[in-house]
Amino acid sequence: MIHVAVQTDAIDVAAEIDRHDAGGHGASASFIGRVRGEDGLTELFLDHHPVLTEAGLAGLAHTAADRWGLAALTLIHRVGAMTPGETIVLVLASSPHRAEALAACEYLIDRLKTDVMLWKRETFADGRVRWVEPREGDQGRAERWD
Amino acid sequence: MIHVAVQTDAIDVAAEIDRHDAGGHGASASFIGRVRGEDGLTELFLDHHPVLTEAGLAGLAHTAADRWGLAALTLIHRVGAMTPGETIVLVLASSPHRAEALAACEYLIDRLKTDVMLWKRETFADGRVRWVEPREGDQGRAERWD
Amino acid sequence: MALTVSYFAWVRERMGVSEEVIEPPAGVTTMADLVGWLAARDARGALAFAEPARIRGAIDGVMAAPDAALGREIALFPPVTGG
Amino acid sequence: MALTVSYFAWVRERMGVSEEVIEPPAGVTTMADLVGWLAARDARGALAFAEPARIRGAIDGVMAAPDAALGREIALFPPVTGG
Repeated sequence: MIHVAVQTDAIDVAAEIDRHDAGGHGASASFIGRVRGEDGLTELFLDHHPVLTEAGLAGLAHTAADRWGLAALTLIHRVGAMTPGETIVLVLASSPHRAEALAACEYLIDRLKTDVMLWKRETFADGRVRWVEPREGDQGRAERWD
Repeated sequence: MIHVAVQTDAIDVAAEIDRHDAGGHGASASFIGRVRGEDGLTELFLDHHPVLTEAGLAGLAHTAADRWGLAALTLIHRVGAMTPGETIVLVLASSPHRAEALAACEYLIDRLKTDVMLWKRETFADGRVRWVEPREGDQGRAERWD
Repeated sequence: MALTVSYFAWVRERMGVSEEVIEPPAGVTTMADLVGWLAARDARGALAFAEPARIRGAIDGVMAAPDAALGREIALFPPVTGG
Repeated sequence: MALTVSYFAWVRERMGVSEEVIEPPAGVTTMADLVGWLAARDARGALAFAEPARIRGAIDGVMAAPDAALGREIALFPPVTGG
């Protein structure tokens, strides 16, 4: 059961967990990424590509589900404007045993940083606006899985 | 904010996530372990030591929180009789960035298998009852962190 | 041949449009050619495509390398920063 | 000296009690001594402690090695299987 979504609405983590867990899987690992309000950040905007973003997420989801034989996988990414504390991304991975669920979860969050058509723009209280640059470390973490 | 509990009541995952997330951490990793209904299993009973079990969990929680500089950590283990699909253990680990939350979560679930005074007994539909034996693999996974 | 080109993130901001239909000359056959042509076309292109190494692209909805032959719909954007 | 000894998991089932107060002879000074003495004491002890290598223990609420000196409260149990 693979569920992938790209949405401008807030991510309802509790509802997504309920839906994902309906099967009563042995082990579920999750990752929640939220907007950090560091340095006076007031808004995070995520630009996306209407076709490639969802295709990229779906591709990653199927790769992970196959590689680790997952029983269920939920991968939801928010796009558009967000404020500090709001959820950007939710990954839920389930399998009979823990090692596969944990590895799939980590793989997905690493790959999301480098393989999916999403671009972050930060706005700060003092009026500064900047597009986030890719980080060297993200590339390294993503390549561990090759 | 470290929250550790050993309880016979069902674990309310949604309520625990709400409590844990109150701070709006940048990254939260979680692990949920559930009773698997394989081979006709009808009941999983977890025996525990009234002093050492909670002390062991608290020790692991503080070690993980220190090692990865966590912003929040929730570690809840159920004991007593459970049925398939019920949650045995919940780990929630939060930090500003993802690597620390994911690593702490994996560390805790690995160590729970080997370092905390808990013993599983399985009862099956055909009447068989057996105490679960430690698995070689669990010892190996736990020792990766030494 | 008319191409629909869309821009994302700071490439879009520098180009001032999110999408346009263009008709480059016959010699523009690859994505790298297109980026070079856009950079030479006007001031906003010069700004957006000053560093071609920082530009990624997709052709007809699929990620493509700089030397890939152009299709009908081209997307140009910076390296991604999701997750 | 009187000791309170508690048993867990299959050790408890084989002993038939979860806790008892015992008074071992003076020569029993370590946890390994205690396990050996319980194994020799009666049939249920022989069953529970037939394989001392599979027994773990705690003394006064702290995990302890087989050669650790006894305290007032001893817990004896198999290797753990939580998580």
